[in-house]
Amino acid sequence: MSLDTVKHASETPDSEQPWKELGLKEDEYARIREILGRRPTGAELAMYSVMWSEHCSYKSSKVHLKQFGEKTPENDAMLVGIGENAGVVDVGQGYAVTFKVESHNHPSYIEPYQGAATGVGGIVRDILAMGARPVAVVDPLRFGAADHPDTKRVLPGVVAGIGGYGNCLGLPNIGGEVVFDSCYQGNPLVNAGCIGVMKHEDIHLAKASGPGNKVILYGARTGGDGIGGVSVLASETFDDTKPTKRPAVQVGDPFQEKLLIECTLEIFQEKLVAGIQDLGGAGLSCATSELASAGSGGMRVDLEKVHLRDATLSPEEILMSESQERMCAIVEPQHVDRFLEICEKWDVIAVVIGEVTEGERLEIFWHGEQIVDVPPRSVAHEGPTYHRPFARPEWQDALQADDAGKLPRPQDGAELKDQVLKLVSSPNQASKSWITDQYDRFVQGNTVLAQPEDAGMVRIDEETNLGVAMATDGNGRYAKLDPYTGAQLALAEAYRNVAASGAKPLAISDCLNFGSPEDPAVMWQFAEATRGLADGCFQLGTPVTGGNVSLYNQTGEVAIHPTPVVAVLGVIDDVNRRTPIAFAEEGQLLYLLGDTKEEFGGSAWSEVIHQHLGGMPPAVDLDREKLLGEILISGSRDGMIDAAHDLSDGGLVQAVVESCLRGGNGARLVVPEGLDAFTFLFSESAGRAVVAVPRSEELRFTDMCGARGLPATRIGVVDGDAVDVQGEFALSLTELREAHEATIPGLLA
Amino acid sequence: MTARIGVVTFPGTLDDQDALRAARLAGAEPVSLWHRDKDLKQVDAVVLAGGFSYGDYLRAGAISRFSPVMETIIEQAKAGMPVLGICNGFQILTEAHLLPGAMLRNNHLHFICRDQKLRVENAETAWTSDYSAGQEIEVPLKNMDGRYVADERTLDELEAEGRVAFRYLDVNPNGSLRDIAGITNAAGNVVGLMPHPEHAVEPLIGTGKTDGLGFFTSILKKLVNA
Amino acid sequence: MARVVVDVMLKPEILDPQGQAVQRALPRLGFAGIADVRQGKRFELEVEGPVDDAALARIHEMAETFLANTVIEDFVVKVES
Amino acid sequence: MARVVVDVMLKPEILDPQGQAVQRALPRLGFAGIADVRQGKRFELEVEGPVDDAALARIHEMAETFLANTVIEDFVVKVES
Ligand SMILES: Nc1ncnc2c1ncn2[C@@H]1O[C@H](COP(=O)(O)OP(=O)(O)O)[C@@H](O)[C@H]1O
Ligand SMILES: [Mg+2]
Repeated sequence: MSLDTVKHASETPDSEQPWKELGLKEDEYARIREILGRRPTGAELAMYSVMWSEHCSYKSSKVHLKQFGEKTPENDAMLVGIGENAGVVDVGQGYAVTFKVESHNHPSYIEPYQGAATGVGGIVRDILAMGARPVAVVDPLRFGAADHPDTKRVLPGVVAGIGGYGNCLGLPNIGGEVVFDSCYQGNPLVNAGCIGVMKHEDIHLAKASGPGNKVILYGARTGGDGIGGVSVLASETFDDTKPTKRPAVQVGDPFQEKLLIECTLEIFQEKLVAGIQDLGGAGLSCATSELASAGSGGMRVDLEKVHLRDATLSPEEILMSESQERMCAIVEPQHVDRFLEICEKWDVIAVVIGEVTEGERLEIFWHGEQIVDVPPRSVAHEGPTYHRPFARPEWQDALQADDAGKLPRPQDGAELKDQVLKLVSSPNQASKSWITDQYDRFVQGNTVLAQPEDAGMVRIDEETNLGVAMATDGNGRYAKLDPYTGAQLALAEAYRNVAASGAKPLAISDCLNFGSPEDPAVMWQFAEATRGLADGCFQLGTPVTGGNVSLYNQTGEVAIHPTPVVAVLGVIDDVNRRTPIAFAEEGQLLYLLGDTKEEFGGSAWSEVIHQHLGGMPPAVDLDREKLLGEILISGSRDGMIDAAHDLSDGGLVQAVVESCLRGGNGARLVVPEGLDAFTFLFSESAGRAVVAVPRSEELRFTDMCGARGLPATRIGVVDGDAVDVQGEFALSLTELREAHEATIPGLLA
Repeated sequence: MTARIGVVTFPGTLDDQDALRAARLAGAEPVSLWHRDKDLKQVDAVVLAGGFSYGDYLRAGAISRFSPVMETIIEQAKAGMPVLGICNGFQILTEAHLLPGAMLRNNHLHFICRDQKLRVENAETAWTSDYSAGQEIEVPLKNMDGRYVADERTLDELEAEGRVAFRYLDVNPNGSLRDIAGITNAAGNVVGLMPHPEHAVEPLIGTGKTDGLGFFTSILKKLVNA
Repeated sequence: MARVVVDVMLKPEILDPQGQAVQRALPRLGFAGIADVRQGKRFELEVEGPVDDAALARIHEMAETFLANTVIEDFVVKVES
Repeated sequence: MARVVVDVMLKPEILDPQGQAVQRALPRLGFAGIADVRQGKRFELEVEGPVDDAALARIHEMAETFLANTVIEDFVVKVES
């Protein structure tokens, strides 16, 4: 077999290379030749092609993502911003929290179990690489129509994969979403988020500095996972006798990852690393070039030292392999022995594969022969940037003009009742416990709130009861009607959910799921959504700490709804003050906070009753959201509210039903003056929540709302065993519970 | 003087910190034990905590059972040392033949996590004396391989000798024969169950109930009074 | 190197929900005529050195004490040619 | 009734953490000389009617579409005598 060395490449400038098969554009290949002053070797070509891919280089999205940095609000909490593996925020008492959401959409459609499992594995390693102990995971999910046969293949596999991996790592699952819409039929969205906790001084960054420091690869052996594309290099260009088919699917081993976590945390504790990076997409290519690029010097790697699972792998394939459960650390020479000892203790394979050098090049050798000699920045950070054309689609006006307010409304109590039952039993509004019961929410013994609460919450300090909360939200229907507003609504909802749990929202991460950036309409949606999100974060004072972009979620010409998913992280000084959603005691007074308007565009009601999507989404008022958040947080801190539930899709009636079922108590509701029963129950106006106030606190609470200028309307009382909308209809909890809980098992079990 | 309660960490153990916390909250001195060490550090009792030791590969508990620490534990348990196996710990105890029967994949084939009602059937074991016989408690349950099986003769024997220590109430979450959630050996020092009492020891956390604390106070009283 | 296979199946009297789930799904997928399905495990061992009686005896012991849990499972050891 | 066995194994290039865990445990249990272990699934199907070519073709299709996940697994269909 002929090795394509740097020397050989210099001597054979005209040798044909499969740059096209590797997804590079002609001008990109030309640029690589220009950077190197010669043709790239096969290994170099492999590295550039994967690092300059959309997935790794964000070439279509980065001109838009820039806004998150430019519009960053003043926020003292921010410790590490965009650009690292994950952002870090200060949560007080010397603690820092890192969190991030990522997508694993495409792999999960091909192989739902492994795709979702390795999605969890990847995000957990990102968090670990920041120096943090992972403490919880969340999983915002979107599938095709609930009754489509393929959903029965994809959903159970995805859920089992997330559970199978996350449960095995000992990470409580504290939240997420499950949404069904036929637009996701061929493109399910599997987003996964993780939260990690550390002390300020333990923050680690992915950079390689200090010439002479060793590069250690540790974790699983390297196999042929996820290198389907690059095998063209190995097979067609260099050696035709090789197997041409390498698996494009990565298989995860959560047990190995659990060992990797414990081992890495012990290594952190002894302060043995100078820099660290997880191996995710693009494997070693990414880890070595990013570490070297962020550091001060160069790096030399001897690739044959890598422990292999498959001895036939070529050096190009080793560089590209996406085998899971691996990390790369930069370690000062005097710490290497201890580092390897800790790995041995945890049965983790570790090997020194190279060192940081004085130079400025990333140099990779294969049995002594040089196969890579590149400026690392050119691989990792100086990939192409596209200014893709974007244009408001011509159908947008017609869509927005198709006002949901014109849809026929229920005429009497009986019809209202019927529609409420249809709503709470519809797949999107039904209980998701068949899914969430497959996730361990108790492990680690710090879970304060988990599903079906508004936000997940974990205690991070047993002595002081400091805690953090997280909620994730996104509504593709709203974003389709208006991507700018839709993105802000996702932000507002997650913000509101965190505040409703009693925690103060601090910062956000996002996962932007869109169709093909080559379609100007999709690119417009993307541009609008990022602009909306950046403006919204600026106004709310919650910086974007990091996130992920997933493009090409598209079947043929048809893209998914634009689906920006937002995760908001909050902090609570004392988890004892957390607010649950349950209406737990008869006699509690129910107050509706905020203004209710006739807003039905993109609503759950319009979907469930009329299969309609049109009009404008609910209006956003972020100052109002902020005020509502302050009231919810003060109310929880000062013991003025016993329960709170944010109002979002499904409107007031959905929230009341959930809180009643959770608490095992009914509610008597009175339609407030100035509203009709239908709007009262089904409107999806933003900036609202329903709270249960103990009688003894009523005056104090309403005074507070009055003084701060937040509309608070008494709408009823917790009472009986039915949801009773006076003068309209009553539905017993038994009937509601049956309707709410039977749907998902009926479709999937 | 308080008692020392050891909690073993195998590779893949997940609930060791929780079990240590529960022992501490009950007033005992928690001691971490490591799977590669035969030395039990003079503990008075051992908890085998939940998790996926060795990834639950092959069968849950099958690989851990052969670890060095288990050699000592098996020997000492036979000599009367109290041992509590929770979830994966229970699976290890059956694989090690310290308790009869075996654990299989849940009958519905899914991982299940829920607040589970139990009845304490035997309040005379080393780990249950702070409960009363027939008492109903609620603790979290979370597992993939929680279906208890044994042959009819063994089941009859367990029933006859009062060695069914806990039974599922309301819902049998995994198809366990005769609703068995946990059992004890004849001497009452070795107890195993699938649900997780260590997750129900603080009012705010998990289920919000403290029904599981009794396991740890029971053993503490027994050891301190001994 | 020689390959020895150990097949491990649940004892007939033990409920096998995995096998049942498969069997129940078959008619829905259009496969009729399968009266029963049992699902078990197959281990493929690559054995160094000769697979003689002594080696087979050791593999038998390994299956009995480790690969199978004989409380619930039966096993068969086979040499693959 | 005739028995048809479908053996499903992970493709050789796919990571098999189960098999690896078993293999790593063997030396500790005193079993040397096993170079590799792969763990797969064995399905025993009880087939009604004759196991002729048509029946086998159907079982093959069943294995391909349902019993095995051909993205990551290979399978073999065998008639047991
Ligand atoms: N895939 C999932 N994983 C974990 N929790 C989930 C998942 N889907 C939904 N949940 C939880 O179920 C509850 C209800 O979800 P949802 O109706 O989407 O909440 P909201 O409308 O308040 O955002 C929340 O607690 C949410 O975190
Ligand atoms: Mg909510």
